Amino acid sequence: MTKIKTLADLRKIKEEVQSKIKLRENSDHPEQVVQVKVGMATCGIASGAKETMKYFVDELEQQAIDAVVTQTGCMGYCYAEPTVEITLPGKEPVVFGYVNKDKAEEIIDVYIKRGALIDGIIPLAFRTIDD
Amino acid sequence: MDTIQLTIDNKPVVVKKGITILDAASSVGIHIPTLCHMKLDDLNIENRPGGCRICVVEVEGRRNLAPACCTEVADGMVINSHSIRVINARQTVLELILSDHPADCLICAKSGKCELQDMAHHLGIREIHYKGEQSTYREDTSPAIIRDVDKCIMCRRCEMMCNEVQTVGVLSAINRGFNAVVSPAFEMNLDHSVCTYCGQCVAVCPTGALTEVDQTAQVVRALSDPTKTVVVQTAPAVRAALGEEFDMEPGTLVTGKLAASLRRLGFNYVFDTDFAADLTIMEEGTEMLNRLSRFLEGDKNVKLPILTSCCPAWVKFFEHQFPQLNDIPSTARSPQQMFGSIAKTYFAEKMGIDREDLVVVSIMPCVAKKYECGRDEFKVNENPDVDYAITTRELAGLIKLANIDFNKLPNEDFDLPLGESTGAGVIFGTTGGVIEAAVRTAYELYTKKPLQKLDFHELRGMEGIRHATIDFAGFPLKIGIAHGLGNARKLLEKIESGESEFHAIEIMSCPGGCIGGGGQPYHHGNAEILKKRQMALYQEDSNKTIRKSHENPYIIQLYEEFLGKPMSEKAHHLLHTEYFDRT
Amino acid sequence: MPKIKLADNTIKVIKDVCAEYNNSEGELINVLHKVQHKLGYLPAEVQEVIAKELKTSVAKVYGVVTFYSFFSMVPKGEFPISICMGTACYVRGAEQVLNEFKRQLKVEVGESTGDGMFSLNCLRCLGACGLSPVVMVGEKVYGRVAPTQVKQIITDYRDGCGSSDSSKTA
Amino acid sequence: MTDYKMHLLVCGGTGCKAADSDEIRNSLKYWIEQTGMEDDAQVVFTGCFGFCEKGPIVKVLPGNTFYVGVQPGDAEEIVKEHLVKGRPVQRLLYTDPVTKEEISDSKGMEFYKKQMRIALRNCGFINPENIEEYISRDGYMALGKCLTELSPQEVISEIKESGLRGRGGGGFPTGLKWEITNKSEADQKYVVCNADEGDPGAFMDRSILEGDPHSIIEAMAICGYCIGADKGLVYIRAEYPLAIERLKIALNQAREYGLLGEDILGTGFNFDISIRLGAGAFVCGEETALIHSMEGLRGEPTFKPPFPSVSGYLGKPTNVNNVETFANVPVIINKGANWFNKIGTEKSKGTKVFALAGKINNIGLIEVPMGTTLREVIYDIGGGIKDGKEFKSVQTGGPSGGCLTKDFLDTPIDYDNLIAAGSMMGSGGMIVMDEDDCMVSIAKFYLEFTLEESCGKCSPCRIGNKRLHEMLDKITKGEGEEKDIERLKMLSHVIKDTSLCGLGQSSPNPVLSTIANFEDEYLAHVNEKKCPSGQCKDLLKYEVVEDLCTGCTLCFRNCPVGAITGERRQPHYIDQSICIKCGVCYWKCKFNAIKLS
Repeated sequence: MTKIKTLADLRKIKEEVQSKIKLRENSDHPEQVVQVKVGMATCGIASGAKETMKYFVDELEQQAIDAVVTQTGCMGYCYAEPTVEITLPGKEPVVFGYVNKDKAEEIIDVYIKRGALIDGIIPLAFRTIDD
Repeated sequence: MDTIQLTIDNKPVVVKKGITILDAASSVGIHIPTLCHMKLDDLNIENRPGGCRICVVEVEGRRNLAPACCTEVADGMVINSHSIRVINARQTVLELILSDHPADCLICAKSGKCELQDMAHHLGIREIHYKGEQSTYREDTSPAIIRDVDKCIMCRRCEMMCNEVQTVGVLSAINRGFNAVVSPAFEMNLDHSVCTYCGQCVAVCPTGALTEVDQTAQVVRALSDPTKTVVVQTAPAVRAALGEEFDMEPGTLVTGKLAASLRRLGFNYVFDTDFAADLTIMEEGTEMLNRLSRFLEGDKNVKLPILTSCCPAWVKFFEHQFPQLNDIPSTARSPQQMFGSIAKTYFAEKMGIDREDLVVVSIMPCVAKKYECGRDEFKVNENPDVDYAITTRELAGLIKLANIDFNKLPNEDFDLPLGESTGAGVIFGTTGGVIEAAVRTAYELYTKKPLQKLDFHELRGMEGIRHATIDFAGFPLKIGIAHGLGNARKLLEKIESGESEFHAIEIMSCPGGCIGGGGQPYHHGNAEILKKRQMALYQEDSNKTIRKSHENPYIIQLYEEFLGKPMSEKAHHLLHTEYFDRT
Repeated sequence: MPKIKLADNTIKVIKDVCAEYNNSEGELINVLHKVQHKLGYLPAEVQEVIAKELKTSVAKVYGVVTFYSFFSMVPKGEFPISICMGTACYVRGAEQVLNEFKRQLKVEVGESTGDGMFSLNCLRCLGACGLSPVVMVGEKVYGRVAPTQVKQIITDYRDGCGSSDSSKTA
Repeated sequence: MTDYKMHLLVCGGTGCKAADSDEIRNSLKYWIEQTGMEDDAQVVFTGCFGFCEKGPIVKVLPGNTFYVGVQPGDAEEIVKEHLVKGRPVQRLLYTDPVTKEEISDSKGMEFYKKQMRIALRNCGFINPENIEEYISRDGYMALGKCLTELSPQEVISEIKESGLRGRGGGGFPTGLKWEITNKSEADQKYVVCNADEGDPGAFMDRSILEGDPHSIIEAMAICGYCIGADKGLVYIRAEYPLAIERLKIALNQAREYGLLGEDILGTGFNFDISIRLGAGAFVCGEETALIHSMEGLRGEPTFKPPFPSVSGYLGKPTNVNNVETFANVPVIINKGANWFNKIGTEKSKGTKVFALAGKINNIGLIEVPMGTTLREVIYDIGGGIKDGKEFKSVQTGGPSGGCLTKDFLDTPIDYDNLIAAGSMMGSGGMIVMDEDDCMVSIAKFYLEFTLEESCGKCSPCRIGNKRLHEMLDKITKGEGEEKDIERLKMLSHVIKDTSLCGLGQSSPNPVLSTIANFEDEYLAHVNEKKCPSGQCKDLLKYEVVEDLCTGCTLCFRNCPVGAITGERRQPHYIDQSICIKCGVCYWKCKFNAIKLS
């Protein structure tokens, strides 16, 4: 990585990353990529988020599903840890709670592969700074 | 000078900017009570943790009460030092402190001199409403100091003295919350620690948590034993402070009454450590001149500067902290030990008394002397040169115990031969005194000329580190003085790094020297008392007809009859010592 | 002063840590953390070495060690058990869980079992309040622990399968 | 691949479940099958929508139609009208209380979204270990803007104007603090981030550091620019290994990208940050204690003034802010003070993160605008009380705060209102208690905490809290007298009035607020020797209900002290003089034959 030396450099990186993400999210794009974010804060990990994440990584690879699995911080739903956010191409993100291996399997089979929702969605109910 | 206006207890007051409410109030005669706070003016010693919360006052516009010792005055401040809210808070806080303090005042060593007891009286505490668990700790007895930590109120004065002033670092606050207390590492006993027994923790402790090991009972037993001859020596600083224990003004010299009281207590011979101080000058001064002349002759191996070695806490300090410098201090024993050694040889022989039948008691302003006289190198066949060292305070107790009306005693003289001394011996009790006494003798021995002026004002004072250059007939003798072990440390570090230019350095462990010793009547944070004691010693010196150690006729006689000459083999054997690496 | 009787390589470990922090007195807490991490605990002899290296008094080091609950002068058990006593855990019954551990292990808080297998401690809020009451055994977090599960948790470790998934309760 | 055209989301939160949402789901499924739409519409359960008072809730996608107060009987109409004919059921729509209009798209009911995430804006969105994701969400833009477009004074003015106050509990205006530190003359200054989150039950700082560490780094650099410091220190609890790890990664990335170090963005501004570990002392959250701890000393507070802004770390001017405070800073710079200060109440601007915990359904981390009521937080976001129990009290402000009753549920939360109500904001722990919680025990619990965490330096805190705890202990053991309650109050006031630091000055708050709000519980303990919540075990009795006891001997075999006697198949008996009230018999009994009284 070369250092960011000016504000313009910083803006450039921002735009590059943003367009990369847009590309990923763009449903018209032929390569449809599923995005999986696993909440990996202390309470998530304590509830087994690491195992959940590993399961997603292994399983999606094995089933040859084009997906990006990343970690993220606490989503705030501590009561329902581990929490996982799934974004199907062209769709709104959906957060699932209590995602252990079984649940992850169900999410892959039912939601990711078939687009059908399953029980245990956590409705997002907050405004962000961009609202 | 910037001043500001404020109101204290409805009184408009104009005070200097930047001072505390405590000082502002005190400047108009309002004495806000304090417990943890202690300030020794001119010595740069202050304990201000703001922890006891006794000095709280009400400041208008403030949510909670303000500690007067820590709060700076501000323009227009309105302060109430005795509103009902303040009084209630102050009494409650004190009740809390008392609720975690043993109520054994009647038999406490500190009774009558205890600041906590005074405070309970002052605030009219009649009942302790909050009862509960009291912290209990193991009592720690060392050769000189007793720690009864149950009585610790966490004022932190001892911790401050031990760390900031003395830089010995034995004491620290440990644990936290209700279990917090001041203690050596691992709650070990003091005698396992690097404690120097300087006793400054004892000198400032407001309660009975830190006291000296009381040996008055042993002294009484020796005095009543018909088979023993008991001789007593009394250190220079004692005569300038003992009067305080009998309600005399600080700085009152009680030399004559002191001798009289000791005689009435039944000591067979009443001698003076000042005699031994003169003897110290003979030995130490000669050693200094020897080293100096070798230095001037170009001897590269000679160790300079020479450091004084009269102070036992100082000796223990460098043995623990700077053992690599063990060959720098003078090998001369302290006056107490020189006295003991001479008493049990020269004097005992002279009187035909067996060493075992002679008991030497010393009256010292110091608690470290208790430890010093127990050191193995100062014993012959297990029999110590000095049997008991008791403090000025313990002596006052003995005098009271023997129903002696001290104030009405006549002035009496010390016995001869070991009771004769010069003005040089007297000033051993204050910072700068030992080196001044040494200069008086060394100058004359070196230049072979009589001194024109005996008062070396450039060596006197209360500054923590002082230096002066004395003209030794063309040779500029550079002298350093430090009192307080923290100041001593600074000079030692300079010596270690080779930056020191001094030829001779005097070090005393206690701030002010022995007048401020750990065994003296409690000064309760009043530095004026120390200054008055110091002035008294200089006055005693100037009253003396003989003011140079080498002119003391009984010292001359001692060399003629017994020792030969300074640094002779016999003198070496009896009056010099060696130092040990204690790390 | 107790004579230092540590093995030479232990002393070297301590000295290396101190040197890593430039033997600076101000880094005392970081040094203590690192040394405790390496040696497991901070016995008196270790504190002596640290004091010497950082050129400070051992009383001060001891004062710091006894001030912070993270530092320990006694070795922990092979499986240190920590009960979170944060408010969230407390109101959800952490005290009963703690009492059950005390009863089962027959130790008080801060003690270790005679066989050195377990030590019992309380700690303040792991921030896993969503799982309260929380118990940690070593690095492993048990959430929503009921007093009735305590015996099983201990047995699992005694039987040597403590880290298996069977004991996970979250 | 099945592609449902429609989804019906049925709230499966505790509140809605209690109101029969299971039955609603079944009915919806039934009518979908009846109308032959099973391949077009899917019914799923969701977690709590957080609008429990209007439950049960059903949401229809697409269209975000939000039905409230749905009954099982409504299922037929929803399916036949909405799903089949595409006509929303008007009578089940939510009616805006102000405009009286029915709202069909929940996107138009933003007000229902009680939460507003500013400090938590990136938590759960970005990968905290990837700086580029932070940059993509305007990361380091605020720093760039400050360094290139604004003078330090202009940045300080912006922060001042935003009305941001310290989120660590004290509520001191952040901009003012920066200004004072800016004005202190010195050759070296420091920015310190207080991440010694010690309040039991508060974990927002940990979450921010774990989820969005770069926001703290960026804000600290901005602060350094404003006050003239090139060194920053994060003082973080050693109990937070993951947060420490993520912060370390973030610091390294920021250095790699040149966003920390020398000549940042070519502006000549230098700034770097190092980490200092706490070691388990709550009092180190107090800034002077924190500074002493960073210096390698016992974490004892010292009297202020001098404030750290004038004389702090190593005697140099030091600006100390907590994590959440810093997390707000980049947003204020990016969106402007005027955007920020429109959120919140008159004197408390912006949002506050709370860690909801205790006897509440949706335990978690929430962020709401200042001025949100406790009721909204507990019921609308928190999903109400667990197991359908009765709300008793909510504790805010941690060990320094107080316990508020249901009378305060409609109090808008801000710094001043909470203090007026006898509690405080603190760092944002919010612990909900129900009917089973004994308020005397809660006060004792907090005292136990302060007792253990008091540094011991000043006498009122060191000894006073011990005595308070002893008195409370006496009361919970049934040994208290009525006059003890008065004594507790008097002593509490003196401790508050005379203690050296914030810890002691606030430690009696839980005692005072529980006495003020739950005096009857105290009186029951001292006068009737009864614990109304049945928590104080010394006031409890475990007894065998003879009619239910089968004599299975399970309790007998499990009693650790042999207090239970009885023959097989005969009712057993508990000897009260031996019983240690451990409760084992109570848990073990399979026949509910052990009762508590």
